[in-house]
Amino acid sequence: MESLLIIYKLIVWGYAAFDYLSSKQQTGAGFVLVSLIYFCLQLFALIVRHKKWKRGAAFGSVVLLVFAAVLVEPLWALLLPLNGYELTSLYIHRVWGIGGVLLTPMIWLRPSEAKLYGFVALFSLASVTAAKRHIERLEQQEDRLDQLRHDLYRLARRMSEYHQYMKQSEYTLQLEERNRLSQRIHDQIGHSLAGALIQMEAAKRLMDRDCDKAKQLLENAIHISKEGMEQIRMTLKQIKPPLEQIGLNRVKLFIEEFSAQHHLPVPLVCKGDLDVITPIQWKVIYENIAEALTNASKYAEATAIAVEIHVLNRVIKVEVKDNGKGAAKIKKGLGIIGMEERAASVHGTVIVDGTNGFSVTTLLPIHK
Amino acid sequence: MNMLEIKQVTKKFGDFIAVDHMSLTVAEGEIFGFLGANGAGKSTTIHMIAGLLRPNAGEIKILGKDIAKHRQFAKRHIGIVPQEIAIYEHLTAYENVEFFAGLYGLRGAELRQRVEEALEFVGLSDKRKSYPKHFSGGMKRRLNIACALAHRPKLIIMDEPTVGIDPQSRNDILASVKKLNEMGCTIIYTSHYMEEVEEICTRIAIIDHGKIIAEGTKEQLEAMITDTKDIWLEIRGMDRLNKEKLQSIHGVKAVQCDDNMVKISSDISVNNLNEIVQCLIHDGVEIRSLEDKSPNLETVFLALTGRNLRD
Amino acid sequence: MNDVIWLVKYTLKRTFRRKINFLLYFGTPLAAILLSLFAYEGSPAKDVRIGVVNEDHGRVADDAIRFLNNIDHLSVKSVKLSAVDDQITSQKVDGVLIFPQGFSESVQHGQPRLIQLVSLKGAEITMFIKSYLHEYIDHLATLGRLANGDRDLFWKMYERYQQAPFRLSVHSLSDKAKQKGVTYQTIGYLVMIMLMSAGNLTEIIIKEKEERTYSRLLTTPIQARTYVLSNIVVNLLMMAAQIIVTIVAMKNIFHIDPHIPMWQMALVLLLFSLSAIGLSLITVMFANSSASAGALQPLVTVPTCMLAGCFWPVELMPEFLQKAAYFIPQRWALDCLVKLQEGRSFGSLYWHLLILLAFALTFFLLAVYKFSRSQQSGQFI
Amino acid sequence: MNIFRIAAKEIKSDFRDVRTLFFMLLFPIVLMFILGTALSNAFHWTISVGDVHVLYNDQQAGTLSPYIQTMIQAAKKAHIDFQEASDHIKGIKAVQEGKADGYMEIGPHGVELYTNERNKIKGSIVEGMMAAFVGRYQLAMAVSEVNPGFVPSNQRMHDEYIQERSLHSKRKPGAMDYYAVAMTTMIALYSALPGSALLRGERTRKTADRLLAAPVRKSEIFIGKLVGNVAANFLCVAVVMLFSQWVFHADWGHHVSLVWLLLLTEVVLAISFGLGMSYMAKTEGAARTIAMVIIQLSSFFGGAYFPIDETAWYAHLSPLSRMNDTIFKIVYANDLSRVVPTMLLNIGIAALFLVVAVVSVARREGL
Repeated sequence: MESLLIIYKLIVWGYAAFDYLSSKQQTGAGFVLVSLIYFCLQLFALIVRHKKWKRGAAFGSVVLLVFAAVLVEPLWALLLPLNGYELTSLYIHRVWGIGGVLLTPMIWLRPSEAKLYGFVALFSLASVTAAKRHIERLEQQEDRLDQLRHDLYRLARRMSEYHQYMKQSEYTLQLEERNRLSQRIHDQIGHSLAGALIQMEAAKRLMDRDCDKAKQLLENAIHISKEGMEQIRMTLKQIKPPLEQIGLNRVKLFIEEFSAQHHLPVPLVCKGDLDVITPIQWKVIYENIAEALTNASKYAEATAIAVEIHVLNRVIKVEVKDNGKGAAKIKKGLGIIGMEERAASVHGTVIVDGTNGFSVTTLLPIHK
Repeated sequence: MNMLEIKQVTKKFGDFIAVDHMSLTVAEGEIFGFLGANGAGKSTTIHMIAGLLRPNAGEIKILGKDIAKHRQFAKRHIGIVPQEIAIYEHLTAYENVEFFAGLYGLRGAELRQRVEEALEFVGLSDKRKSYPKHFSGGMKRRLNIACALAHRPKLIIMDEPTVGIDPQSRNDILASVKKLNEMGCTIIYTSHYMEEVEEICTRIAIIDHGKIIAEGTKEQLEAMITDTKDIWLEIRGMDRLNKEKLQSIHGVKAVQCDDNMVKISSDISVNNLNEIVQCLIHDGVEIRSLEDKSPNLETVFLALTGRNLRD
Repeated sequence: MNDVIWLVKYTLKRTFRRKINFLLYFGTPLAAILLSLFAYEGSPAKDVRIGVVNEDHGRVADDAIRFLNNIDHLSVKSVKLSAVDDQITSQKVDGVLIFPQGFSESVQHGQPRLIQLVSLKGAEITMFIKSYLHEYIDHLATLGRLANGDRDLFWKMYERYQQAPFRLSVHSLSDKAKQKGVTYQTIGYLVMIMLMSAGNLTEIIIKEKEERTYSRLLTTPIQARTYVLSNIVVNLLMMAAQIIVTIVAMKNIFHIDPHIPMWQMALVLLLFSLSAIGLSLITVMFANSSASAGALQPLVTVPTCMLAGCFWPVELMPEFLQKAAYFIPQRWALDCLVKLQEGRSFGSLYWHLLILLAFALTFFLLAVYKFSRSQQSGQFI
Repeated sequence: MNIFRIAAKEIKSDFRDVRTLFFMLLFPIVLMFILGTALSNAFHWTISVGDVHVLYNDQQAGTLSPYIQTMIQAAKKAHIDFQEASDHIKGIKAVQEGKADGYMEIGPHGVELYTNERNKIKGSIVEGMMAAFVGRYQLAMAVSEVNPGFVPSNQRMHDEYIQERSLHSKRKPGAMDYYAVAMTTMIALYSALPGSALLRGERTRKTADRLLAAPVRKSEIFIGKLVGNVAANFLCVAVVMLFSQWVFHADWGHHVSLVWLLLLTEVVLAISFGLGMSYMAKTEGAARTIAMVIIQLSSFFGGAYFPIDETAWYAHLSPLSRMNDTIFKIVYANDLSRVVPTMLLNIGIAALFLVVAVVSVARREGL
């Protein structure tokens, strides 16, 4: 509707402007200024939301057009019907009424002008009214659609709320369950220990009087304790003392020396079953660690270097990692190539990474 | 015959070594996954296989022929799905596929049919006349794939085909990769999404800093770092649990019970989950939940390199 | 308000981080001055070039040619008879005079042989050559008739005639209209540069939108309105700077006297800059991508500047277009300056100033309208 | 065959790019229309004169006055308007400010004429007129000195001394004709912009990999893209040209096919230039900027916006002035001598840039 009216107005204005351009009239100031003010008023009416301002702009336009038609260029009157429609439709609702008002200016016009004006007025009246009706219907449908959309949205939201609620309760249940679990473990171990204690206490008292009974009680206590032990065993991991080995000792020795020499903390961590490492692999590991540490002390500006020997299932991972400046792009020096060659001799690879500190990882396969 | 053989291939960009003496073999009919972090050298390797880059050293063979000598032969049998979407925005979906297929020497009715097939395959048949700029990310990705399919390559190389798209499209793409494989295509698939690679690839190479640090099936890779997998079961009816019977199941190494949680450790190379579950059900044990705590490729990568796949 | 200042600072910093932008925004106005100086050096007024074919080689003919040659701004060159037509049609010369054989002799007898004047049809320029050459030969013919065949008498009178004490001396005066012309031309170019700059600066809005930094900005407590306002402020600052650079450079470096007080010129241009910003805002609001804005911008700027007379005086154009030009704000700014140069007082030009303001207001309202519409539908901001 | 495919794709996508169409079609046509109509008055090849205003100050009062009055009367017919000036300073100022075309002071020993150094033509009209006037007086003096009995008759001899011949001859380009040619050649030069993105565009779009992965030779890609782009841009140029011919009725002469050929070589030149630039400059933006600046300068000095004095030193720097000159020679002088040299020069320079591009492409992996 809005764009339709704009286009109507533009066409009529364009007609007037073209007529003015082809006329012999000399100064353009008047026409241009009126055009600009007219545009401003129209745009203003489109932009503002308040009814009062819209009405003011519509009124202003009509006044401007009347003045312009009288003083500057009679063709401005052609825009009157459209703007007049806007203005009068605010006050008069009957189409005939509006039409009557729109056609009144014909009285003051010369016959030839009146004809054109009347034509434009009737045309605008008919087309704008039709368009308005059409749009009203469209708006009604739009409203209904909006209502439906709103309902849909509401239902969807309620659904998601339920979903949220379900998740929440699930989690709460989990927490409760865990709580109960730990409580029970505690209760059970405590209970079995307490049970064993009581039984043993009783056995001690009975020892002299009823040896058999005491024995039975003790048997019970032993059984309860055994079960308890089993439970505890299940939860606690067995810690096996590290196996002292030649290879490892040599690495340890070197690291200690290195650490003392460079005043750097060099922690060594070993994980997994070191027994599977063959002597030849130990040699490669030792040399690569030595090389990597030397490199790190030379270039890294690190404050700590960590060495890790990790025996995985099929792979031994040896990592020397510092917390220094690292290197975005790694240039392969002789040192790295040497490490790679050593690793390759036992079918392993070396990964050098400089993104977060500098790390040299040697991966050696385990052949079982 | 091996689809692809790479021997001691090295590619340097100035001082930077992108691919470092890489060797690998892909057999016909495999879905071979390249798994590695960004910048690990996956794309460079792929570009060398596709003939976009020339290796500084080493040899690449497609179907037994050295691509340095039989360039056109190799290209004809490869379809590449580049990492970035490489389509012309001013050509319609149909025209994009048609253009690229035409470059592989397809003509006339055959060309039209193949283009239709390719579009059908990625589910863009009804969009054939639309321009890609109106497409969603997933549709663009699918078109990107279609452009590599119409000439029916034997080897399809997909370089991160699922970057930045919604889960639905991603599943579609993974499904179509499997389907392509069933139709007889060998596929090289790179990704830094561990789950994707795990899901579809028959064999996987983990690449880091231009080197293959591990290669094999998913199980083989996992076996590298450990030989046991743990299954955690939450059950009801602990008293009915028969520990001995469980332990006698092939592969089971240990069974630990605790209140209503059971942890069963077993040999990683043995798939005995069914048996375990059957055993439990047979004894009238009710399984409340089951959690598979076995290693995955992510943990493998982490264990081997000390870094995460995605930082 | 603080937000506006912050955004202005940030936009300026970003713009001038690229040093080339200094050149773009402040180098071009200087280039415009150079260009207009250059345009006023050479092109419009040329010497009239006359070719001469002298088949006579007599004294009278030679003197006649010398007579022509002595006239200022008339360059005479000799031409071969065979090349006459070609020289004219290829516009190497504006006309050719052919002195026939025996011309000098015939003059002595008072019956000069016909000189041929060859020119392009409808070439006005040859008319005046014809008129005073006619006059000159008429004088000689008169001498010839008076001498009535007496050679000595003829030559005696001829000598006297050629060396008469009553002489015409011509002084060429330096041109002062040129400075006004250069000023007009410079301002014409400046107006276009301002429009282009405004276009570039406003395009930032659309670029930021495409780069998604815009939506990020709007997640901060900055309003869309504030953002656009800051862009307008940047535009205004930049244009004020351009105006000042141009005027100062014109006056102090190139020593061109615009014949208008500086502040008046600056004020008119500043008023126009509002329209320029409005216009660029509209193009940006209507274009949906930076690519189409980039294509639309010159398509709006260049033709309107041409019509408005930024590159040549509007008087050259057909009347219809001259009148149409009044629908372009550039025209009013330039017209205002011309009127000021002609000596009209600033106060008497309120009509121009009013229209410039009205243009700016219309453009801004149109931009706001488009802005509010796209905001409603969630398209733009 | 692959070349053809790639070329066809180029043409297709170029014509779907709104920006290309905007720039390559609408822009020149709009400019053509505006320049052609706006400057239609100003575009007489012959210099128009118009009314001449002269100020005079008769200081010797007497003997010469009747002569002066006759002259003024006669001059009126030739649209030369004399007005008496009050004093020397005002007269000179009027001339300096261009308000009068000449100011003269008539004294006992001659006429002092002041003209404006820039207003050459009107100045010389006044000067010529005064020279004739002074000549008449000199004549009278000369005659009276030698033979006081003779009185040079004041009445004009009706004899004609000058015979005029007009060359109907060759047609003159009107404003629209001029700008039709100038804009068409200018827009052909703008093909350098798509040229600068020709191969780089494939790289930024990542389709370069795809093209190279296909069993197509680099040379095929290169030639295909070049041919396609030349064709697409030439098509644009052709549309502009035909539009000017059919809608604006611009004159393109009788050797239209030669003009087409010339334009084709120019498009080749422009695209090769852009292509070469894209390999010489570091970034795509830089290549574009350089190309743009050179196009603008060439347009300006090549007479795209207003005719350039062909004697000026800068006139021959622009490829456009050469093109325009050659085309005008064809259309208005039937002179075809410049066609082959111009074409060869275009192709030659294009070849230079192409060599740069080919060498760069051959040396790098990828496009």
